Amino acid sequence: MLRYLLQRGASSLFALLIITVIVFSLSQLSGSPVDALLPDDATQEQIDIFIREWGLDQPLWKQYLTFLGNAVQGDFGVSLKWPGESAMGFVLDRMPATLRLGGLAILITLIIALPLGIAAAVYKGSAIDRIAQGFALLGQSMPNFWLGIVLIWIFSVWLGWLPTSGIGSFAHLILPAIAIAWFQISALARLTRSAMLEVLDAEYIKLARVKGVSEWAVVFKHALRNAAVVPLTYFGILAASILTGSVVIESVYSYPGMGWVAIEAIRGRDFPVVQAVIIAYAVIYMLSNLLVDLLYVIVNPRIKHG
Amino acid sequence: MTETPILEARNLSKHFTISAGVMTKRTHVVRAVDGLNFDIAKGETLALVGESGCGKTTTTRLLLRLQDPTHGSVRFAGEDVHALKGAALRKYRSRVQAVFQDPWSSINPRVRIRDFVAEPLVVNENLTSGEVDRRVHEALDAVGLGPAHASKFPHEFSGGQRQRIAIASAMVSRPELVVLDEPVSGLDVSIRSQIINLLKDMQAEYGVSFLLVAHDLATTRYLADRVAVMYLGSIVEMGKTDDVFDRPSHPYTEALISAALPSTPGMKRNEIVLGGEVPSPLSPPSGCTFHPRCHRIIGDVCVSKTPVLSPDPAGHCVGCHLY
Amino acid sequence: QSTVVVAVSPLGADSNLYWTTTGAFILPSLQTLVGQDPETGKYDNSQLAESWEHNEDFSSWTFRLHPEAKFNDDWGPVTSADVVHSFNLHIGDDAKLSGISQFREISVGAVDDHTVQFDLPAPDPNFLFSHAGRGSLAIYSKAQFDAEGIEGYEAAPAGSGPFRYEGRETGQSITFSTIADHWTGASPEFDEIQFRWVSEPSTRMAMLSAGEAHAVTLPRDLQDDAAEAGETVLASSEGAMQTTMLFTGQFMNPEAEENRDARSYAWADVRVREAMNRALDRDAILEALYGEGVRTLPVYTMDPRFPGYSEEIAARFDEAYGYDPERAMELLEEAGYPDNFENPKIPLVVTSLAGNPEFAQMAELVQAYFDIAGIQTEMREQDWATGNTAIRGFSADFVTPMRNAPVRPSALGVQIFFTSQASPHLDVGDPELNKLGADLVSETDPETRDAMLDQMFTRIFDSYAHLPMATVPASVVVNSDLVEGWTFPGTTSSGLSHFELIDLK
Amino acid sequence: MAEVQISAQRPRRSLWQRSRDFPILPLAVLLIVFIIPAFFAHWIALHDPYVPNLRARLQPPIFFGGTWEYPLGTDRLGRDIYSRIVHGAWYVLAVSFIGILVGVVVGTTLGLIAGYVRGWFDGFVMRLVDISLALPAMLLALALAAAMGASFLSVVIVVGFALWAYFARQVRAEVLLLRNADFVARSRVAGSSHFRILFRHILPNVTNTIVVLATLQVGIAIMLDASLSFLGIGIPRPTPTWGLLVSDGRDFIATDWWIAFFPGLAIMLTVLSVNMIGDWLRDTLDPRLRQV
Amino acid sequence: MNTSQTDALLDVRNLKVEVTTKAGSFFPVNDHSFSVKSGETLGIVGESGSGKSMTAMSLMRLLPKHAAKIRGGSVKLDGRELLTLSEKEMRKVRGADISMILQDPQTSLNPAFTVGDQIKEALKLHAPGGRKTLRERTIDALRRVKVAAPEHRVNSYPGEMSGGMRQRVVGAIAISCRPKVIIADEPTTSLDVTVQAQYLRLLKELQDETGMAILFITHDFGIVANLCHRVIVMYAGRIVESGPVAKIFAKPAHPYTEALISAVPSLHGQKERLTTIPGQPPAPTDIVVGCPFAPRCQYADARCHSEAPPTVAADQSGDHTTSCWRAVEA
Ligand SMILES: Nc1ncnc2c1ncn2[C@@H]1O[C@H](COP(=O)(O)OP(=O)(O)OP(=O)(O)O)[C@@H](O)[C@H]1O
Ligand SMILES: Nc1ncnc2c1ncn2[C@@H]1O[C@H](COP(=O)(O)OP(=O)(O)OP(=O)(O)O)[C@@H](O)[C@H]1O
Ligand SMILES: [Mg+2]
Ligand SMILES: [Mg+2]
Repeated sequence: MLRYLLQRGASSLFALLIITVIVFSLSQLSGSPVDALLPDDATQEQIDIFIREWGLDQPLWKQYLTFLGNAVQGDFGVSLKWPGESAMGFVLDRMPATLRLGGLAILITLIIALPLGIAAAVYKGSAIDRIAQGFALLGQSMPNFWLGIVLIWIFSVWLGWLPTSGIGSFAHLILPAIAIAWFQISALARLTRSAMLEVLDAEYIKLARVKGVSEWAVVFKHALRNAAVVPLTYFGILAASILTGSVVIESVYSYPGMGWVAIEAIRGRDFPVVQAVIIAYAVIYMLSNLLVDLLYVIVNPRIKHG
Repeated sequence: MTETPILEARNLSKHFTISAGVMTKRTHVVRAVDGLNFDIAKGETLALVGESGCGKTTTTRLLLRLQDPTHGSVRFAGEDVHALKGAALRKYRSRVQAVFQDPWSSINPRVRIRDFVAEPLVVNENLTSGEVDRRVHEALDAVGLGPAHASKFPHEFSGGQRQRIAIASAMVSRPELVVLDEPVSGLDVSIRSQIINLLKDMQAEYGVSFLLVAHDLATTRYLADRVAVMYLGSIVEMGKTDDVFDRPSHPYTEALISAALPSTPGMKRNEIVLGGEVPSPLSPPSGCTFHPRCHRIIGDVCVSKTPVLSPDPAGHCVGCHLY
Repeated sequence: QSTVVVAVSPLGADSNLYWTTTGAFILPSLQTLVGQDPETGKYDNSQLAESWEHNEDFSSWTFRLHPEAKFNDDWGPVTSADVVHSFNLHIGDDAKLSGISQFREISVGAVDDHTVQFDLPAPDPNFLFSHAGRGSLAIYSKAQFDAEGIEGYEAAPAGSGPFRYEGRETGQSITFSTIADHWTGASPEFDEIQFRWVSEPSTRMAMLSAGEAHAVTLPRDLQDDAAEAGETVLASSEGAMQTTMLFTGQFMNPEAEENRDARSYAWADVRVREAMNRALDRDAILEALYGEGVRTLPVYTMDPRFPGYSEEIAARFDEAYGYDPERAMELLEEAGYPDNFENPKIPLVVTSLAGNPEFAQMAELVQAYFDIAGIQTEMREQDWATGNTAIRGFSADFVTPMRNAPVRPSALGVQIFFTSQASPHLDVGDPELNKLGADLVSETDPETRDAMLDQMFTRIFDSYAHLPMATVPASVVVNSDLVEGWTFPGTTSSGLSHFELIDLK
Repeated sequence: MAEVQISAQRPRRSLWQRSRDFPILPLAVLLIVFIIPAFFAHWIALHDPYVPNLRARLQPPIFFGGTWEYPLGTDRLGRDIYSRIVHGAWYVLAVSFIGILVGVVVGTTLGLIAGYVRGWFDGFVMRLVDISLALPAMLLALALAAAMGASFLSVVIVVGFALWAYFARQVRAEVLLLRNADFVARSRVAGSSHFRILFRHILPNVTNTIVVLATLQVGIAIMLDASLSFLGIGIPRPTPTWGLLVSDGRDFIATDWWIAFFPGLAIMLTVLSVNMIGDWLRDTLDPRLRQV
Repeated sequence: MNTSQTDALLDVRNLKVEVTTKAGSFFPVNDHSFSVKSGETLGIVGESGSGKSMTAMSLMRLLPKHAAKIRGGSVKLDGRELLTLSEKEMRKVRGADISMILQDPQTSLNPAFTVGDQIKEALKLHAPGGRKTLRERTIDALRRVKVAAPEHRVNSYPGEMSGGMRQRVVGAIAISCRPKVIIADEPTTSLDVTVQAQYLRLLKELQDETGMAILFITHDFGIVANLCHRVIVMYAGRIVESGPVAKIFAKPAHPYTEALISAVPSLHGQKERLTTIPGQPPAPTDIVVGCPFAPRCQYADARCHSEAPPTVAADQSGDHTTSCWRAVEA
C-alpha cells in the first residue's frame, strides 16, 4: 500500500521535474524580460544592471540549475508585477481562493452530475435519461466564458441576487463555481451514466435481484460501489479541468485566484510568478491524482489484495 | 506411429516471476511448466489434458515460440526451435501452425477472410498473388467453405464457420504440426462434431501431426493417439489413449477419468472423490505434487520425493511412486 | 458610512512603493509637489509646493512647500527632508519609474525646512511635468521611514493627501478613507473610496449596472451602450492621450549601419508613407473608434497646451493628410507598386494581450482602408515586450499602434518617439531630427526652442514619418443614480485624478 | 465461454444496418453551419467579412429591427455577422482538424508503441501523458503565446498538445488488451513481424476508437480555440474565427447581444451536432468506449 | 402431455416472452409449458440462444427491462400465480421461494463486498435476525456448500477465491433461505471436470436434504444423463421434446434430440465417425415457417417446411411429448 503510493509519488516527482524543464524553457523562448519590466525609456545602464541582477548573462544550463535549485526550496524569486511579494508566496497566497472556488465547483459537479448520471442509467430511455443527455450535450457545447458573462447579467444585473465579481462572501463564489462546473457536470454525468449502465448489466447485479434485493439497494449498494471507480478515475482529470476552467472564469469574475494570477502574470511578463503558478498547478494535479489512487484502494478492495 | 519424432520436448520448463502484491516487493515464482519431456511423431495426435491452470496453454506457447523456456528445449525436425533465426525461423513458422479456442477472438475482425487465411503464406513464402489465391481457395474448400467467402469479413460468420476458417488458415501452408488449444470447447454440441470430424479428415488427408489441448475427455479420446496427463506443470502419465483411458495408472488420472460424466443415463461409475483444493502453482506441495489430494498415498516417500516419469515396455509412462 | 467604488482594469503593478511601479497610478493618499487644475490641467499649487521658481536656463528648480502641509496619522509636517528622502528612494536601484533615468543625474538639497532645490544636469523647461502629469515623485514621510522602515510603507504608507490608506487586497482592490479636516480644506462627500481591479470590461459594466460600482472605465463602445442605458459618461476636461501608428525601423536613414533591413521596408519610400496616410479616412475611423468630438492629431506628440504647437501645420493637415485613395494609388504606382501592393505584406501589430482594446479595432480599420488603396497588410498579434525586443535589436519591420499618455510636453514627446535622444531605439533615423533633438536639450531660450520644435514637427509632418490618429480625453462612466459629476483633467498616467471632487447625488 | 456465447448471440451488425438510427438532424445542422460554409464561404457570404462599413455599424438582426442585407446584424465596425461566421467556419474546421490530427498522430503512435513494447518506454510515455494532463492546456497556451506569439500554428500546437494524451492513453489501453488477443498470437505463429502485427493487426482494431475519440474531441478543440481567442491568444485578427467573434462581442451581451450570440450559437450547434454524431459513432463502432 | 399435474410445485403454462430489438422482435420463449415436482430435477437443454436463460429469467420475472416482455401464460408456484404479483411481493418470493444460480462464477459475485456480506444480505432480507445469528447462519450456509474454514472465508473477497469455490458461494447464496425451487443456469460450464463433479454431487446432496426442485439448464448431455429426472429439449425458442431422461436417451422422438445425442463423442464407446447436424440454427429474428429445425433435418419433407408441427405424445405413457410431424404420423 505504502509502497504503491510511494511509487506513484516518485513518478509524479519525475513528471514534475520534466515540467520544470518545460516551464524554464518557455520563459527562455519568449521576449526578453528586459523589455517587459523596464520602461520604454530605460537607459543602457539600467538594462545592464537588470541583466546582471536576473542572471540573464549566464549560460542557459546554469540558469536552469539555479532555477531548479531555488525551485526545490520553493523559491522562484520575487514577483515583478507585485513588487515585494515572493513569487511562490504570492501564488500560495492566492491558492486558497482557487481551492475554495474549485472545491465548490467540484461539489456542485458531484451533487448534480452523480444523481443525474445514475438516474439516467437506471431509467435508461426514459424522459429523465433524455433530459440528462440533452443537458449533458448542451453543457459541452457552450463556451464557459460566454456562460460566465450571461450568468452575471442574469443573476447580478437583472435579478440582483448575487454580486457580479470579486471575492469575499460565499455569494461571490456561486456564479463562478457554476460557470466552471457547467461543463464538468455534463462530462461527469455522461461518464457516470455509462459506467452505471455497464455495471447494471453485470451478472452480480442479476444475482442481487435474484436474492430479492430491492431496486434501491441494487442501484446504490451493489452497482454504485463498483461503478464509482470510473468517476473516481475521472476525478484527476476533473481536478485538472477545473483548474484550467478557473483560468478563464477567474478572469471573467475578477476573482483573484491562481488562474487570475496566471493570466495577469503572463500579461505582465512576470516570469517568476508564471513559473511558480504552473508548478503549483502541476503539484495540485499530482496530489489530486495521488488522492485518487488512495481512494481507489478504499473503494476497490480488489487492489488491496493484489 | 512410432517413427522418428517430428517434435521433441526435453526438460521443458517455464517459470514466471510475479510480484506478490502491490504492497510488497517480494516476488513469487510460478512454475507454470516444469520439466516436460514428450515427443510427437509424424501424423500423430498427442493430447494434453489436465485441470485448469496446469500449464497446458503455456506448453503450447513454448512450442509455438511465443515464449522462451526457462530451461530445456524444443526440437523440431532435429533443430532447437528457440535458436532458429532468419530463413530457418521462417521455415519453422510455415511448418508449425495453431488453432485457438475462441473462434471470436482468434480472427482479426478487421481483416478479410482471404487475408487472414493467407497470412502464413504471405509472410513466409514468396508466392504470386494468384498462387496465394489458389492456395487460399483450396484451403477454404477443404474446410467446406466456398471461395465466395474469401472476400467477407469475420463478423459475417458463425462460430463454427470461424473455427473452420481458423483451421483453413492453419492448414494453408501445409504444416507438419498444428497446435490445437481447445479447438472445440467454445462451440455448441451440434457444431462441435462437425469440427471434430473435420480435424480427423484433415489429418487423414495431409498426414499432419496435432498437439491437442482439451478439457473434454471424450473429445480427447476421440481425437488423440496418445495422451499426456498434466498436473501442476508436470506430466504425471502419458501413453496410448486407450491405455490411459481404459487402464489409468496414476491416481490423478484415475480421479480425472472417473469424474467425467458418461453421456448415457444409468451408467454406473465409480467416482473417485478428490479431497482438498487444487493447489496453487505459486507454492506447489513438496515431493509428489499430487500427494495432498491422493487417495492412494503410500507414505513419506510421496511427501519427500519427486517421482520420475518412467516408461513401461509398451511406452506407457507414469510418474508415481506406486509403480 | 458611504463608500465610493471605482472599478478599473488591473494595473501594471500592484505596490505601495510608487517607485517600484512603472508609474501608472499614484495612490490618492500620496501627494506630489505640483498639482494641476481640474478644469484646465494647468500646473497649480494644490499639492505640496506652494510656489516654485527656476533659474534662467531651467537647470535649477526651487520649490517652497506649503507650511501647513502635514502627513496623516500624526507623522508630522511635510518638510524638505521628506522630499529629499523620497527623491532618494525614487532613484534607487529598484526604481522602475518611467522617466526616472533623467532623475538619477539630479542633485537635490534642502535649502531650509520648507524649501528644496533640484539641480539638473541639463536645462529642462518641462521639469514640472515630472512632478505633476507624469508624477514621477511621490512624497513619503521620512518620519514614518525612520520609525518603521520600508515595511511601514509596505503596510500602510502615510501620505499627505485628502485620503488615508486603509489597506489593499492584492490584485483585487485598495481602499482609502477620507480625511475629515484636511490641510488643503478638501473635504470629499464620502467616507471611503475603493478601487477595484477588474479586467473584463463587461464585468465592469455589469458592476456599474448592478450598482456595485459608482464609476468604471470602459472601452468606447461600451460607453455608448452605458450612455444608452442611462449612465453618464464623463470625459476629462483635457486631452489625456494621443494615438498614432508608428513605422518601425530607422527608415528615414536606410544607409545607417545598424539598420540593415531598412531598404526592404516599403515605407522607406516617402511616397509610400504618404500613400498610407492618404489611404486613411480618419474621420470615419475616429468616429468608429472614439465617437464624436475627438480631435484629429496633426503630429503625434504635438499638443496645443504645450510649447511648440504649430497652427500652421494644423491648418495644412487636411490638405496634406486628407483622405484621398486615388492619390494614394497614384503615389504607390510612382513608388513602384503599380497594382496591388503584393509583397511584402506590411505587418500591423495588434496587442490585445496587453489590454489595449481599441488598438485591435484600430488595426482592423486601418487594414480595411489600406486594402482599398491596394496596400496589403497582415495582423501580427504581439505584445509590447516582443515588439520592444525587436525594435531594440533593429529587427522591427512592422507598423505598430502607439499611445502617448499622459500627453507629454511636445519637446519631451518628440524626443522619445522620433529622435535618438531619449530613447535610442525608437527614433526614425533622420539625421536632421536627431541633430535638432540634440540641440534642443541644451537650448534654453523659449523662442528658439519654439522655433526648433516647429522645425521638428514640420519635418515629421512633411516627411510623413508616421500615421497620426487622435487626441482623446480620458473618460469614465458613472452610475447616474449615484454620481452627480466629477471633474478631472485627464493629465495623469491613468487618466484619473482628483477623486476628492467626485460629487455624489 | 460466457463471453463467447454473448458474442455468438449478438453478431456484429454492419454499419449499414446501424445506419438506420443515424442522427440525420445533427448531420444536417453540421452541414449547414459548418461544412458548407467552410468550403463555400465565398459563394454564400453576403459581404466581405473583413471590410468595415462604418455607416452600418451595430445593425440589429432581421426580425429585431434589422434588414435582410445584414440578416444576423453587424458588429461594431459594421461588418456582417453572418458573413463573418460563414468565413470563420473554415478556420474553425482547420484548427480542429489539424489540431486533432496532430493529437491523433502523436498520441496514437506513442500509445501503440508503448502498449506493444511495454517496459521502460511504456513507463516513459505514461509519464509524458501525466505531464501533459498536469499542465493545463490553457496555461500552456498562454505561455506559448507569450513565447512565440499567437498564430495559427501556436493554436494548432496547443490543441494537439491538449488532446494527444487522451489518444495515447486510450490507444495504449486497447493495445494492452489486443496484444494478448488470440489473433495476435496466431499471427505471430504464422510468422508475422512485430511491425506487421502492429500495423496490420493492431492498428486497424484501434481505428474505431481513434475515429470516435477524434469526433468527440472536435467539440473540445473548438471550445479550446474559443477560449484562446477570449484570452487574446487565439488565431490573430482579423481572421474571424468563431471564438474571436464571441469574444469580441462578449462585452455587448447585454446590449448588442447579436454580436456574440450568433457565433456562440454556431459554436454550440456545431459542437452539439459533432458530439451527437460522435455518440452515435461510438455506440455503433465501439461500445467499449462508452466511458470516454 | 402432462396437463394439470396436481403435485406440480412449479407449473408453467403457455409462457411467451417477446424480445424487441432494433433488428426486429421475436419470441425466444414461445408457448412453453412444463412443470417440476418437489425433489425433482428438470433438465433444460438446447443450443446457445435457444432461449434457456430467457425462460429462467422470466420465471424470476427478471427479464431485461426494456428489451423483453412476458406476453402471456402463467407461472404457478405452489398454486400461486407469480406473473400477477406486484413487484414488492415478487421480491419476497425471489431468493426465498425460488432462487437461482447464475452461469458464471467469475462475475456473478460482487467484487466489492465480502462473500459473507453477500450471503448475509440474502438471509437478512428473508429471515431477519440479530447480528450474531446472521453471522452464524452465514457461516452455516458456507459450511453446507463444503467451503473449508468457513469462519475465515466469510471475510474474503470473491477475488481471493478459486472458480470452484466461488461457484459454491453462489450456491450458498441460492440455498441460504431454503427455497422450494432452484434454477441453475449452466452453473458448471466454466469449471474443471473434477470440480464440476464435486459441485454436481453437492447439488444432489442438498436436494436430498431439502427436497427442493431443480431446474437445470445446460447443454451438456452428460449432466442431463447423470443428474436429471426429466428433460426438455429446446430449439429456436420452442420446446421440441420433453420427457423422462431414460426414455429420451433410449428413444429420442425428435430428430434434433436424436442428432444431438449421437453427435457427442463417447468416453468409452467405439470411435466411429461422429454424426453431425449440417447447417446452423436460425437467427432469432429469422421468420420461420414450419418446423424451425426443418432446414437441418434429414427427415424433413415439404410439410415440415410449410407448417409448424403440433406438440404430441411420443408414446402411450403421456409423459414424453415432442413436436414433430413424424411423431404425429406415427
Ligand atoms: N504470463 C504469465 N505470467 C504469470 N503467470 C502465468 C503467465 N501465463 C500463465 N501463468 C500461470 O501459469 C499457470 C499455467 O497456465 P496455463 O495458461 O498454461 O494453464 P492451462 O492449463 O492452459 O489452463 P486452462 O485450462 O485454464 O487454459 C497458471 O497458474 C497461470 O496463472
Ligand atoms: N437483453 C437482450 N436483449 C435482446 N435480446 C436478447 C437479450 N438477451 C437474450 N436475447 C436473445 O434472446 C434469445 C434467447 O437467449 P437466451 O439467453 O435465453 O439463450 P440461452 O439458451 O440461454 O443461450 P446460452 O446457452 O448461450 O446461455 C437469443 O437469441 C438472444 O440473442
Ligand atoms: Mg489454457
Ligand atoms: Mg444462457
